[in-house]
Amino acid sequence: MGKDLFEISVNGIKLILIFLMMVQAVPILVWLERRGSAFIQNRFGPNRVGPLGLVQLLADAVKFLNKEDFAPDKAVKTLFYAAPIFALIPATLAFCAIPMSVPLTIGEYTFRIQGYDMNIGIVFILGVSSLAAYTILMAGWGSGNKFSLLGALRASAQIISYELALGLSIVGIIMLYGTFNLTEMVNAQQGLLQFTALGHTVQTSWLPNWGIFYQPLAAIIFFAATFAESNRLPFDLAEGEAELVAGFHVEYGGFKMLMFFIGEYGHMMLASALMVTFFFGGYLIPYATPETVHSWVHATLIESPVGANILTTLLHFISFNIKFAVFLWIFIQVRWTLPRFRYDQLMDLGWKTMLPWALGNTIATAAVIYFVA
Amino acid sequence: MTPDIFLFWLLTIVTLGGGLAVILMTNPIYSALALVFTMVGIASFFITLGAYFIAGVQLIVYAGAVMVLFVMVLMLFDLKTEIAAFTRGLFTGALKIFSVGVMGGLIVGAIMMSAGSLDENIAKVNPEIEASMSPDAPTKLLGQALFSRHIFGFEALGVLLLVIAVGTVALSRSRGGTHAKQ
Amino acid sequence: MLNSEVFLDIGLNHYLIVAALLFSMGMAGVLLRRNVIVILMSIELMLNAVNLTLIAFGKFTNNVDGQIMVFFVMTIAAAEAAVGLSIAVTIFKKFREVNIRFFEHLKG
Amino acid sequence: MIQDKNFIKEADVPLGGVIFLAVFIAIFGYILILLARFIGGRRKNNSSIKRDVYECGIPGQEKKDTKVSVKFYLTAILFILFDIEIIFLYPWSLTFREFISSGSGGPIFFSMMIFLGIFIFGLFWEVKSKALEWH
Repeated sequence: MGKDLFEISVNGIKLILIFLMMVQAVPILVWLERRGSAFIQNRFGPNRVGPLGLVQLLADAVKFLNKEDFAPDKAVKTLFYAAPIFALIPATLAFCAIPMSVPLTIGEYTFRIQGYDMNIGIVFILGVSSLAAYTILMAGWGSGNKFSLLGALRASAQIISYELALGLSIVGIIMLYGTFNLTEMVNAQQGLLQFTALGHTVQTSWLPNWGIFYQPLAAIIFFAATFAESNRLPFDLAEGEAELVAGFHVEYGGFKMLMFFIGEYGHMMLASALMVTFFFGGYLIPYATPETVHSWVHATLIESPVGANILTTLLHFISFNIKFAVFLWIFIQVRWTLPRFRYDQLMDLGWKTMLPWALGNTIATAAVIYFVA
Repeated sequence: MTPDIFLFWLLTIVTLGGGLAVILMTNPIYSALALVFTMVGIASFFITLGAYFIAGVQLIVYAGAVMVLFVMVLMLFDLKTEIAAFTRGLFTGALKIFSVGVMGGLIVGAIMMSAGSLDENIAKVNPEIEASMSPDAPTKLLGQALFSRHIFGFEALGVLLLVIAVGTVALSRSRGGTHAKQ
Repeated sequence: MLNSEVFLDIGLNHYLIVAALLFSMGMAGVLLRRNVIVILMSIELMLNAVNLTLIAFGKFTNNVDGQIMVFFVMTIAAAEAAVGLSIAVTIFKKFREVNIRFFEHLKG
Repeated sequence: MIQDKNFIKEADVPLGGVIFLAVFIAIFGYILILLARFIGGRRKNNSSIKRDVYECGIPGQEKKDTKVSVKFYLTAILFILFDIEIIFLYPWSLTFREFISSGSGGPIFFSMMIFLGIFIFGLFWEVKSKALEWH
């Protein structure tokens, strides 16, 4: 956790900052979603409160705080209150393992712009995000309502089935990079696209060396599976159908409901950050490696070495955030363009199409690596 | 009092507390959630013991899949807090607790007795892992051992999993199924 | 006895004792509880205690076979839980209440 | 300067950070709920109808336990079994390139293809035996 007290405290504050960043990003994402959906449906969306309706979300948060803290009689109190608290934990723990920028060296300390660097990055993220099924089961059972129990069982069955396809698509990525550690993966995506086939290497001049060009099918399966993991449309069967009204969080109101939203958006952010790290070169600037960026900055913009370090880290952080925002927008865009699945279509898609395709992708990658590369 | 020693004692309290809660809770759903807590505690123990991949597998397989099955089954057949959670009869209960205590004492005694028998000259840290620079060295070691010496066991497990899959489907389709034709 | 040396450097014995305590808790659970599903959970607890011992020996003798053994134990434990629970479910359907004494009425 | 390799070795898996973050979020969430309860409005109307189970307005007819289909726990069991088969793929995919470069890639590749063959046969049998039929 760090050599001395100063580094430990910096790491601790960094963890808290990343968690607060995620909690703060939820109102912005909700605002983006409401404006985006309004734009698609040719209406205005929130624009009364403050400029362009930005303060609307703050007003909503305060309104939620003022709501009466209500729990139905039949509710199992401890589970009813434990579920929203537990909703925040898995997404944040997994999000903190994602490298957001080049490590920053100031004096003799080197800080990593990520919560903690795991040498089993992907396996830790998969393990922690598989704990998300418990918050749904606790909420379904805790609210004592027959419909919420049914909604919770359906939602967790859906999350479970798509975790298989998620796990299998990740196998293709591990074979490609040969490591679990996310920082090593991002470093492996530097420079221009080149690969060796049957002995001679092929070098393209304009394609960056991103993962999407090696594993397009794994990217598609991974992206679709993460939609199902975060219960986003078109997979939000849990609260979408007529008779289930709001699925497992039907009995929740006020701030507890907002915490479930934070959990759902946390999973959405985790999914888009993983897409960026696996397939779109993480924090790398497309045609430049961190060393060239550092030397360019050192030569042209700032003389002092510490300043150059900070600026390179900042540039890489901005490039990570641009790609991150693109994927968040795609998540929101898909919600307002695709219709919802029926439940048996949803499960059939998970078990009978995505799982075999992910298996096929694994076998094809292994065959290519074994016979060709 | 370096951090990882404090961590060990914190994990001991969490895991043993969770283990006790699994047994003593009358409501089976609370004992299932306590078992999830214990699984996560044991996964953290694996991390302090340097078996990182196994900790990840424990999180995914046990805490993320097996326990979800337990909680789901308990919720499907909503078992209220049962009155007769523990075996009837004070004497037989005391006898059982006594026998468990004797067994536990014997094991702990055996451990204390054999304290020094493990020869001390084994390197504190695995030399191969220390030598290689890549962060995945411990897992690579595991993978190489698994696929070089234990291939037969690995294939046998594949067949075992197939047998279990076929078995549980057949078992669930027995006359008891709610949708089965009575 | 409680000198600081026992508390400060964590050796193999500490992990073994924790695993032994977990194992005895699992065994007590199996003996004392009447609900079939809680008995299955206690068996899972005992298997996890065995995993902990295997990994502890693996670390302190620098041998990776302990981890492979844990791999196999996990697979068997998960398979056992799956089969055990499907038996418990078929019982629940017949007798509407899951209790250990109904096992005698199973045919075949 | 930017990317020195041995930096990663310092703490392979910072468990302390993970536990600290988990505990912090639990406390943060608990404080949020207490805050909402403290600031939330007083219970003006606390009638039993309001506290009844929500059934789209119709007063709740029957107790909580229902007849729920067997499909849910069957999916969970199949998930465990196929998840373990995926877990075996992880160390294999990690060491696949080392085995090829060290010359003995053949047996590893074909043994995994047998394993995947069993996996596919199991999945095929599940699909054919209508175990996952969500009618």
